[in-house]
Amino acid sequence: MDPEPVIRFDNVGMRYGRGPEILRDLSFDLPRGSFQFLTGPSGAGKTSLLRLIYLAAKPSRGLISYFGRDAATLPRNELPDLRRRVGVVFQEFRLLGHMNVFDNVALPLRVAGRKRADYAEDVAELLTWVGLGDKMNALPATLSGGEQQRVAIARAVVGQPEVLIADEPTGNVDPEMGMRLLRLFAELNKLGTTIIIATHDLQLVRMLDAPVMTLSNGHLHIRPPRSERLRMQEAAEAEAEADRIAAAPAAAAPRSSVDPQASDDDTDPGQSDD
Amino acid sequence: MDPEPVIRFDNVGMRYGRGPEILRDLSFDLPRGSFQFLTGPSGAGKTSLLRLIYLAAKPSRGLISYFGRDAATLPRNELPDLRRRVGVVFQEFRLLGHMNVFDNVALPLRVAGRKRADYAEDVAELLTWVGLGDKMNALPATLSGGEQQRVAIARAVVGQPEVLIADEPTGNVDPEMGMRLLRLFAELNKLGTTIIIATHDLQLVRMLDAPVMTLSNGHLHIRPPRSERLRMQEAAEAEAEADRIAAAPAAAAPRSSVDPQASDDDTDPGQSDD
Amino acid sequence: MTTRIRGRAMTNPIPKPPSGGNGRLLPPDAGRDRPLFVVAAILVFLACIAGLGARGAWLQAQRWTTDLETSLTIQVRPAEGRDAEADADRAAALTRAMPGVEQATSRGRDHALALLTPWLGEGNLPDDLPLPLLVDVRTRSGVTIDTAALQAQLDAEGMAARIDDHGRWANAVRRAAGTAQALGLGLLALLAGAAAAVIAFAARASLAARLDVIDALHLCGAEDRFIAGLFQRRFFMLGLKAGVAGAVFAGLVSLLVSLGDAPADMAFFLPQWASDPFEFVLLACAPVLAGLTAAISARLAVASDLRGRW
Amino acid sequence: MTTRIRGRAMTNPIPKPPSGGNGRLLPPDAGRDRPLFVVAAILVFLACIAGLGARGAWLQAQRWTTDLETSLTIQVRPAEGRDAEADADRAAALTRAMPGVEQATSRGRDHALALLTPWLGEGNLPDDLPLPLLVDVRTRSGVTIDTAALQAQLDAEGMAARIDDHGRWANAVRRAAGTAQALGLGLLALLAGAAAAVIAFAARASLAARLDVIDALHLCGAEDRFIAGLFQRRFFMLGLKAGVAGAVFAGLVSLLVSLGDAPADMAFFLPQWASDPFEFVLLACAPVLAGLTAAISARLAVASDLRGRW
Ligand SMILES: Nc1ncnc2c1ncn2[C@@H]1O[C@H](COP(=O)(O)OP(=O)(O)OP(=O)(O)O)[C@@H](O)[C@H]1O
Ligand SMILES: Nc1ncnc2c1ncn2[C@@H]1O[C@H](COP(=O)(O)OP(=O)(O)OP(=O)(O)O)[C@@H](O)[C@H]1O
Ligand SMILES: [Mg+2]
Ligand SMILES: [Mg+2]
Repeated sequence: MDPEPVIRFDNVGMRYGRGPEILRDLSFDLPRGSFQFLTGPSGAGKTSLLRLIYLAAKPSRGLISYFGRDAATLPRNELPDLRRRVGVVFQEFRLLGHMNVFDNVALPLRVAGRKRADYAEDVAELLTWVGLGDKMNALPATLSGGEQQRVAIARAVVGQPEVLIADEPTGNVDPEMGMRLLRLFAELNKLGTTIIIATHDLQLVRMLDAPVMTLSNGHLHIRPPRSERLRMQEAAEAEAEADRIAAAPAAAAPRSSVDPQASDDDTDPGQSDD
Repeated sequence: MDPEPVIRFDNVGMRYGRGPEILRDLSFDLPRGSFQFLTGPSGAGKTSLLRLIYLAAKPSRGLISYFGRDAATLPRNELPDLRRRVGVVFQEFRLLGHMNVFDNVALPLRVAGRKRADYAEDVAELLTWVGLGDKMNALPATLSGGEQQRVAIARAVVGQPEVLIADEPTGNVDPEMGMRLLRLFAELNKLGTTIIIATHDLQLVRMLDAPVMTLSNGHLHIRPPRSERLRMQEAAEAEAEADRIAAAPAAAAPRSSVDPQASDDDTDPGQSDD
Repeated sequence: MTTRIRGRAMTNPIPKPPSGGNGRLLPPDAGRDRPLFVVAAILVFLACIAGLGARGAWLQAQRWTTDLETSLTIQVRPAEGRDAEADADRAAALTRAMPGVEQATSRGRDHALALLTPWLGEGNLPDDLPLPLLVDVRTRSGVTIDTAALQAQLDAEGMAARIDDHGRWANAVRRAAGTAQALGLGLLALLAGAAAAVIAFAARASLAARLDVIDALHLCGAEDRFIAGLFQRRFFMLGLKAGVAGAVFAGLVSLLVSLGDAPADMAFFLPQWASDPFEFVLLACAPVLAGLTAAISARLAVASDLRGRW
Repeated sequence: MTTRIRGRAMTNPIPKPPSGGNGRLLPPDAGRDRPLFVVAAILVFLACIAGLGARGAWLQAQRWTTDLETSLTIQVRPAEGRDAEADADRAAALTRAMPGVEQATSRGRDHALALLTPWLGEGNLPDDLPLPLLVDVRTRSGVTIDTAALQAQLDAEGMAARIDDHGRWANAVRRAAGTAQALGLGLLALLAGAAAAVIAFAARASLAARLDVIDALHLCGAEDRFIAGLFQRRFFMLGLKAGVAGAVFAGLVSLLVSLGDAPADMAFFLPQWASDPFEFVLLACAPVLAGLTAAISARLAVASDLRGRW
């Protein structure tokens, strides 16, 4: 792994107020340029975990570091710069009702001080890509649910952020558009953006060969991408084969149908998805 | 079909303001006690169609009748009574932020003048059924997206309405919970509720043997349930067989892979889903 | 419906429903409405102060004109061969006999001299200067004395007496009093109007933040009357409470002002605590009016919103 | 990043981005802020009226005390074997020679008689009554006349003259004027304070409906200063505009009142249009103060909201 991950969680726990711990002992890295899915049943804490990542909530214990820096000791005035390097698609969109689609999407660029002449065409192109080329002047209230979701996605990716955090970004669009959006994320990832997508859509998860983080009962379980699992399985089989050859006659090693554990924590494996 | 459908659309068209017609020439019946899905790409007009059905928008032309009465000439003071016979799950939930989960769900019962002692246990039981038994005192703002969605569903079904209109009711929950909710709807349907569910989730659609209404380019295409299609297909085959036997030698009738048209309008068939 | 689902497989036991009464249909007024509350309270306070001030001005002006209208002066001029003091006493006696007269006092020469001193300097006047003597008459208020008859009586007695009903001042004082009263009422109207406008606008603004509640209730099948009634009650209570706060504060301030001793003439526009029922009526009405203003504007706003819905 | 996607299959042509300037970062103030605007305008109007009224009271009170302080009266008593009229003229001449005296007019016997008429009745006084004659003296304001020296001079001339500096009235008038001024200032402070409080609260309420904008900007990486600045500017302009509306209206009203002829004495607490720079300064400052109040309370509210976020 990269010596300096974009985000590192170290024994992080989180609770709301005096409630129970929603997240417990999370320890993981998001390596630079990586792509991962985050799944788990409704209410498992996916949004809460993402909120920790985009610094909208503070952990109740543990250490989160961001580009190698401890988030807890980050001075307030460095926050804006950091936020500009992160794009977020919120589960509930959070568009600004008084701005049209174009201005909503252009917002991060304006805040970053870019000139309209510079970005106007890029924004238009991006909106066309997500199928909203003819809705640039519409206000969010006049958009369908899926259209609003696509505006939220466009706003998150328009600045080509270093990290993209998307919470259920395809919950309101049809499967075809979902694939299209996933392609957009993949494209962005190829250009170097670290991506984490929380989703319930297993169809989507199966589309990409990416690691899947699964939350359940507050614990995180990370399943490596299929390719890696295959490689590991082959390695295990090869080893078993070698063992068998070396020490025959012995019981054949049973084929592991359990996911190899990539993280070193001892969480329960959560639900299996296929 | 039932002589008096719960809802009848007759050549209905709809536009927002001066915009283009979102819905064109819709003519269909929702028979009493029926169950149907409504699909179509994002922005096709599903929500708009449902808004017409639950009387939150007026058609720009055509006739909508409700329990056999013309909606356009419905006097204002009969509206509340009608609304109480309809439960709606909104795409964006529309929970009341100052009320806890229990009170949000109990709202339709209170508005209908029922006493708390009468319904408290039913509400608690329903909330338990949707997995929110331990969140009855929580405020909506402290719920996850999926939890909010389930509250919205519980609120819509708690009064056992005669018609249930659900807009993307499983967009924010995991597949397992989605199935559970679908079971809830099916149960309700068995008890006599007419149900229409707008969804992008084809997995869900495949679960039930129900007709699927598909919107695309403003037109509606209705595909009968699988059982009926099979029956029709068999009938067609039997007829073809009979024809073949009667008038051999002739070209074998090609097996129709196109869905038989249940509606009599000439819309394009939209995307096929399997 | 759930009762019929009950038979189905259900793993978890059903927790008890939350106890306690129904949650409020409207959000509690805690945070959001505090601005409206403060604004309304301030304006009710100002309106009450204006009302009490106007009352003070009114009373003072009333007092002036009453003073003027209930007092007469009879000048008894010394005449050759007559005892002026005796004439003055006689004039007083005659006047007292008139209907409507409460009091008539004959003033001696010393009184007349004292009046002149500021103008002539002390010890400047010869002792034998024939000074006119004065009789102060106080009549019952609301009664007009028949001055012509009195004059005739005095003339018949052979006195050189002249009745002065202060007509010379009356017009000026009456005009001044009228202006003061108009001014007080104008100020009151201005502030009461401002209070009403502000409360109405604030109620509307406060309502705009609650359209979601109207929406939810409407779609659940609540009747328009029911929804409007909810908001109306809420805003009435809010206006009432704010009004009480403002009125109580105004009462305290006016009490303080009355306790402190401002020079009587100038206390004129100060809120006065005359401790008569008027104060209580004013201070009691203000909150009710504030409540009604808030309630009515809320009701109108809700009604117009609802009419726009179907 | 989109430039690099451009190579990919894209079926539809890219439409032109909307022309025109950037959309506003804050919602336009059209509907939502109208209540704040109206409330602020009404209160600025009231505060301006109070300010002009206080100014009127102040000026009037000033005038009284100035009148009092810049006038003296010399009483020249008739003495055996002296010509009183000549004495009075001489006293006037002597007084005119004093430093700080602007004018000294000797009044004749007729004047003295006229003063007494109301008290004594006409034609009551013998023609040879030895009346004291008066000399009206008007001094330059701010200068104190050395009355002792003047008295000495008059005594040296052998006249029976007495200088009256109106000390007898001075205290009462000064107290009355002071009360009037305090009252005016108090009213002004009350209304200005109420205006500020109302504007601050209304700005806060108006802001509460916009937390989503703060949220979005904050999460997009906007600096706190930038966000606070946006709101501050917006609310400053809003307060300023409302203030201008209120002040202009107050100016018009006071002009109208000044044109109508209220009795001079009672015009006292009416807003006065003395057409001196003060009115303009007051009416110009009020909107600025309203704007600043709104801006500062908005800034504080935004800052406290932002501090609560990370
Ligand atoms: N502000 C809050 N205060 C208290 N509890 C909260 C708050 N936000 C979330 N929770 C609780 O934390 C738990 C996890 O919520 P979270 O939103 O992270 O779930 P999620 O995995 O995103 O679910 P979903 O898939 O339904 O969106 C839930 O039980 C929720 O009720
Ligand atoms: N209030 C409105 N004013 C103008 N246009 C609107 C309004 N509401 C929706 N539209 C437009 O009407 C079209 C259909 O919207 P609708 O919400 O019915 O779509 P939908 O099928 O529900 O889509 P989704 O699956 O994304 O929710 C969209 O193009 C949308 O932009
Ligand atoms: Mg979530
Ligand atoms: Mg929709």
